[in-house]
Amino acid sequence: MNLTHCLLLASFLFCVGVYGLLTRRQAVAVLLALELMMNAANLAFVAFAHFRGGPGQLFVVFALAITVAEVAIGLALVMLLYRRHDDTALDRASETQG
Amino acid sequence: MSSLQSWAALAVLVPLAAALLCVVLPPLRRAGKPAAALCILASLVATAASIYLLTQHEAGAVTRTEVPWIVLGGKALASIGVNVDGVSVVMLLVVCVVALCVQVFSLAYMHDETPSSYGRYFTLHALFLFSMNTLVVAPNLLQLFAGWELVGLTSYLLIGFWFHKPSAARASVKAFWMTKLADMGFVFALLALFVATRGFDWNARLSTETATLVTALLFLAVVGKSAQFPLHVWLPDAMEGPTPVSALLHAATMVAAGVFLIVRADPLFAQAPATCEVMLWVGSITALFAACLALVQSDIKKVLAYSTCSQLGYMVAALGAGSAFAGFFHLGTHAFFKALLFLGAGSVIHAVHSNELADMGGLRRKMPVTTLTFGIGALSLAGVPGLAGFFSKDFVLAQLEGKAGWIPWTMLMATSFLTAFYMGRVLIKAFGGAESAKAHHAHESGGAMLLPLVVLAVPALAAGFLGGVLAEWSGAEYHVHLGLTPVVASCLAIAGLLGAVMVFGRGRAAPFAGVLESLDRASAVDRTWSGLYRHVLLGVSAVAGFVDRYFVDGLINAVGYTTIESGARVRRLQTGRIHDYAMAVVVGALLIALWGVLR
Amino acid sequence: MSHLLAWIVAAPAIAAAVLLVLPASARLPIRVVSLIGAVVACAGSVLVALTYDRVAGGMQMPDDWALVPSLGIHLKLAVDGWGVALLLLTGVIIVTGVLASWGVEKRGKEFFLLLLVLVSGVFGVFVSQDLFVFFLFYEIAVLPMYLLIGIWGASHDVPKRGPFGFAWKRFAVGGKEYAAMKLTLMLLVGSAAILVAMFLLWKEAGGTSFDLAHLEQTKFSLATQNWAFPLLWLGFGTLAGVFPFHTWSPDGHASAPTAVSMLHAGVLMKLGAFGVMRVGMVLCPDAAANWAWLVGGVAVINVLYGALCAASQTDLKYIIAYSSVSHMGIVMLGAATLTTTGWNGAVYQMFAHGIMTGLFFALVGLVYERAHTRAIAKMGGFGHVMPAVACFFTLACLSSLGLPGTAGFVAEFLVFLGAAEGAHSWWAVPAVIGAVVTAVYVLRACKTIFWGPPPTGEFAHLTDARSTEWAAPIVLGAALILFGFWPRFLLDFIDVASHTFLARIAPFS
Amino acid sequence: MTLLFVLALVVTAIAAVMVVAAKNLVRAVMALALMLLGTAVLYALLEAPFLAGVQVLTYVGGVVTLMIFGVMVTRRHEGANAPAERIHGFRGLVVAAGMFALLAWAVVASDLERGATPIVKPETTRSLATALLDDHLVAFEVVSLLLLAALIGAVVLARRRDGRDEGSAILAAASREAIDAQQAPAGSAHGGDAR
Repeated sequence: MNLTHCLLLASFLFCVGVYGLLTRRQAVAVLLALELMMNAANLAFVAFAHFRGGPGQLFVVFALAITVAEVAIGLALVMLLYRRHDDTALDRASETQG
Repeated sequence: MSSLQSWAALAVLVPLAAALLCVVLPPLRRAGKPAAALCILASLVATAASIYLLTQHEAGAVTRTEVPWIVLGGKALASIGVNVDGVSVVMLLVVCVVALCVQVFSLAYMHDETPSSYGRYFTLHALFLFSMNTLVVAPNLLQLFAGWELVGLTSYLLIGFWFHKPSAARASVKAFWMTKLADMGFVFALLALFVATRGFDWNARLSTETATLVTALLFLAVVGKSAQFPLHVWLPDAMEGPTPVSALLHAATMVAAGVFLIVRADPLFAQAPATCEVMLWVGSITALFAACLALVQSDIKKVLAYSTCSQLGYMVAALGAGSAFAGFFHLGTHAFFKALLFLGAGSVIHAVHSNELADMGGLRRKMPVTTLTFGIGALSLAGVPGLAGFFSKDFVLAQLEGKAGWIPWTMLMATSFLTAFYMGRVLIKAFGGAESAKAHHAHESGGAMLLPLVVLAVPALAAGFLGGVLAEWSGAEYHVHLGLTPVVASCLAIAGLLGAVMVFGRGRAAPFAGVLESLDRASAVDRTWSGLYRHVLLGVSAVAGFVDRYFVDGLINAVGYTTIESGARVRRLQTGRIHDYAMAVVVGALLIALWGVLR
Repeated sequence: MSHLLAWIVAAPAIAAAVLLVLPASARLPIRVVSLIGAVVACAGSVLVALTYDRVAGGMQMPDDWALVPSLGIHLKLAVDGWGVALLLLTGVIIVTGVLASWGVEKRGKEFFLLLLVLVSGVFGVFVSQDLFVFFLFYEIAVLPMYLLIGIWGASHDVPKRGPFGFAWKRFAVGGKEYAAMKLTLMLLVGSAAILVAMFLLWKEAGGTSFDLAHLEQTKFSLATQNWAFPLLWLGFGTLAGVFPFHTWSPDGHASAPTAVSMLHAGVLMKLGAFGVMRVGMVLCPDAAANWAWLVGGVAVINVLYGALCAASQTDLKYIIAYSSVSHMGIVMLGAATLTTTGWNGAVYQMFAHGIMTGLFFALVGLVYERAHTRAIAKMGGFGHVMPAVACFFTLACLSSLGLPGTAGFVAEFLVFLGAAEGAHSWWAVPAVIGAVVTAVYVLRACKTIFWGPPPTGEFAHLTDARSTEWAAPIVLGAALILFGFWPRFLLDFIDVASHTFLARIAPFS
Repeated sequence: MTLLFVLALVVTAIAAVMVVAAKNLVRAVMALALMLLGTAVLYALLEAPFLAGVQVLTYVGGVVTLMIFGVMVTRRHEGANAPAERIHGFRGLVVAAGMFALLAWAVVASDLERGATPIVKPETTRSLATALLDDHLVAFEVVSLLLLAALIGAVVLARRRDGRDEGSAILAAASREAIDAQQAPAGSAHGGDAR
């Protein structure tokens, strides 16, 4: 159990989140992927705090708050998306097409 | 400014005042007769001034006053003013007298015009007199050029006086363009003179090749204005204008401006023998060429037009031979009898209502005075001994005999024979022989038309004897001697006349008329000029127009088009779908990271 | 009278402000207010001409208001010899322009408003001595053109031909909107070049002040000058119709309404040439001397090429627009000779050509309003129905071909003399040939339109000029003759200024 | 100790993959919950007990339930399985793999273990609390403001203008669906809506 392992796990989680972000059609699935990425970041923070000291954990606290706020707003937008398109598929909402 | 200059200035400014008054007060011009009266009054004043100048002028005196016209950095770059010397005084008199006679003649000749165009006619005449006088009394070549162009303008306006006739419109524009093309030479001459001497004075001492350059360019302008060989095609077409205009401008004064320029700028021409040589040949060729063509013209005015061309060739040849006075003397006498001939022709045309010689015939019984005056003019032109033409033409030939080679001499001798021959033809066709239908009910013209004829007949008869006085004034030597040339010339003149009587008396055509007629109809020179204009100039301009509209402008449009088109394509990148944007963000981050790592 | 220059610049702007208040339906008050604005400005410029001390010369009647002291931008107004001549020109053209557009029906209020704003910009340029304010007024003068041509213009179709035909898909070439757009875009590209050069010079001069006098004192390094001068030449040159960038002018003038093309061809193109000489050549003397061969060479192309293009046009307004390009070439040629004669000729040609083109476009406007066509092939014999217009048109033709006795001759002859005595005296040859070609196309147009048998059919009842339409021909025609017979009225002003400016360049040329 | 660490690590990884790969949205959310629990265990192992607790409370408790609500409310008539299709599958994989390769290479190449001095004063909850409440009190208050703003924002965004509540929309959708079933019994209309 050392710093490298934790960081490897964090980057794995992050990349899985990126994969989810790029490939999922449903808005909620994308939010999940985002959640995943945020957690990866927090994990890295904690790992550094543990193995190298420093205020890592403090960051995580704030990060948590921000993530929660983001999810709340995200879901509100998903509700609007659903109400407008009767479906949460993201690629249907392309009104901003040039 | 001594009294002489003020009189000369008067002769220039009074016609200008009359013209400006008519322009500024349209009711005066539209009234017709009052405008005519004003202009004739102005001509009278000008003539009186010139006569007074003649009497006061003592030989050899040159008085010149100049007012700075353009001042740059304190120095007068160009100036205008008045220059009174032997040459300008005589020329002023000739111009004013002929102009006065023509204007009086026009009173009757143009009486069936509407009052407004009648007024316009006389306004233009006043403007012409002003321009010609400016040219005659010019103290430097720049003012002479200004007069030169203004005279070109009035010729353009007067040829196109009956502008409802498309042929008159074309003729006036053709005249202006050809003279403007030739005047390009005058401009270049002025530029060369200015670069060499920072001034426009004709007494400048120049190196021979600058002098040759300047004089050659000046001669180019003279070829245009005095209708010498290549550029003579506009003169016959200029006959579209009213006959008094042809008499004044295209016979006596305007076309003589070219010869006057050479006489005026004689100090320059003296320094350039090469140009004189060219002048000699061009003059002789024109004289002979024009005389041949005059022989076959059916329109009386065209005959006189070509005759003018031919006589101008005489004068240019005389100047080419180095004798300025010979050219000038012939210019003076020619102005009088050619104006007389044209006014005579005008009176005949007015009576017969047609220019064609075929419609005339046997007018001697119906129009005795016109016949007599026209006869005097014709004989004087032909060079019959005793008349003005004889003295001046033979003096030219005498000068030529000494200085130039024998070919120009023989050409001019042949021309004098041909001149007598075609004038004989005109006399017989118009006044001799049986009456044609139209000539039947012709009647003698009124007093107003006959008086000028008579007035002009006097100098046509007597001007020859004034040769001595004139020579003394302009400081040239002149003596009448009965050498070989005068005798041969007069015999040729008389032979020409008799030949005409024998040939045309019996109604037969001239021996080789057929060839000349086909030559005239072919009018190769005229066709080359119009070809040059239509195919070369308009062709090149059409190409330029196309290049500008579809290449240079096209390029700008293409730039505009590509901008809009590329904008449209880039716009398609914005798909509006979030995934594409997410992909762009991630890939971008990745690339930056890679760049950071690999750098 | 103090603040005279400020009054001249402000008068049209104030009139425009008053117009804002007036209701659109008040047809006559709108026109009267605009006329008052124009007349006040014109009277001011005449007063400037009278009170300007010719002997002293230099900058006179200074006014100075600090606008942005930190950057060194002052509204500094003063007039020199050139300014006097060009103020007079602008004053005359705006008064005759307003009178010529008395009959504008569509949205008269906005039309006069934009016209007055435009002309106050032009007045500003000729008197401002601060480079930044110079540029500000320059833009004010250029921008209203877009609306004036776009809304009140007249479009005509240009057949799709040539290798760049594909562009026709994207915009209707020849339409008034197209003309307005092209004109504005090309001039703005030019202004961009000017802006760059302006800041280049400002930076090199220590970045403390935009004052032209201050900029003149600083000795710019050759490198900066070799960058600034071409930019200034091409920037201002676009407005002056310099060869490759002149194509906006024919379309712009052909589509513009009468008064706008009078103002634009008559005055605005002089703005460009004035800019090149006053800012470009005076501030960068060495570069001006180095690049003189190029400026002159292009000017020669302008003269001959412009004349040839004009000779091939069938639309009357296009003929005159191309002739403006050709005559502006003569102005640039005079400037490129870097001799006092050449420079005086150039500025005098600005004045003479301004009057001449103003007269041309006023008359063309008259003919167009009556005959509703500009194709000269259809016209003929108009001299019978409108003799006065015919006379004035002939006078304008004669001045444009440089007949002695008209202002055109004095200007062109001075430029020819300048070219002949300058470094490249061969320039005079194509310039004079250009004048002859001008004689050809100008008189051909005159013959086709006014001469020939009386018109029948729709043109039979055409009428001559009426009430206010007499103003432009009479005033401009008289000016042409007056400044042709006695050029010293104007030339002494111009000469004083030319000497002071040229003294900076003389050692280099 | 390392055994627990490995176990937690594996569970978290697999759960993460499940979140992304699940066909059914609800299963994905459950996988997320599992992943969060795994992470909480890891926090505990890395002596961050407070965070582990907070993690469990906020995420597993709050966020996951919120997600479930999100999934349930925004489903028309797919029934329980709420399919989650995938698009650009291959491209996403390539980019993600590329990123993982880069990060992994960066972590391994920077050889963190060399010269790793053991930490002297372990981070305790007490020191975390003091840091939070006196050194960074301002930040703490700002975060609370942030949460309040998010709260109000979410409510305003999701408010229905037409007064009908969510439930009724679902009921209306369900009734419509029932009618469709009667009229077109053999209709294939399953899962994918007619695009």
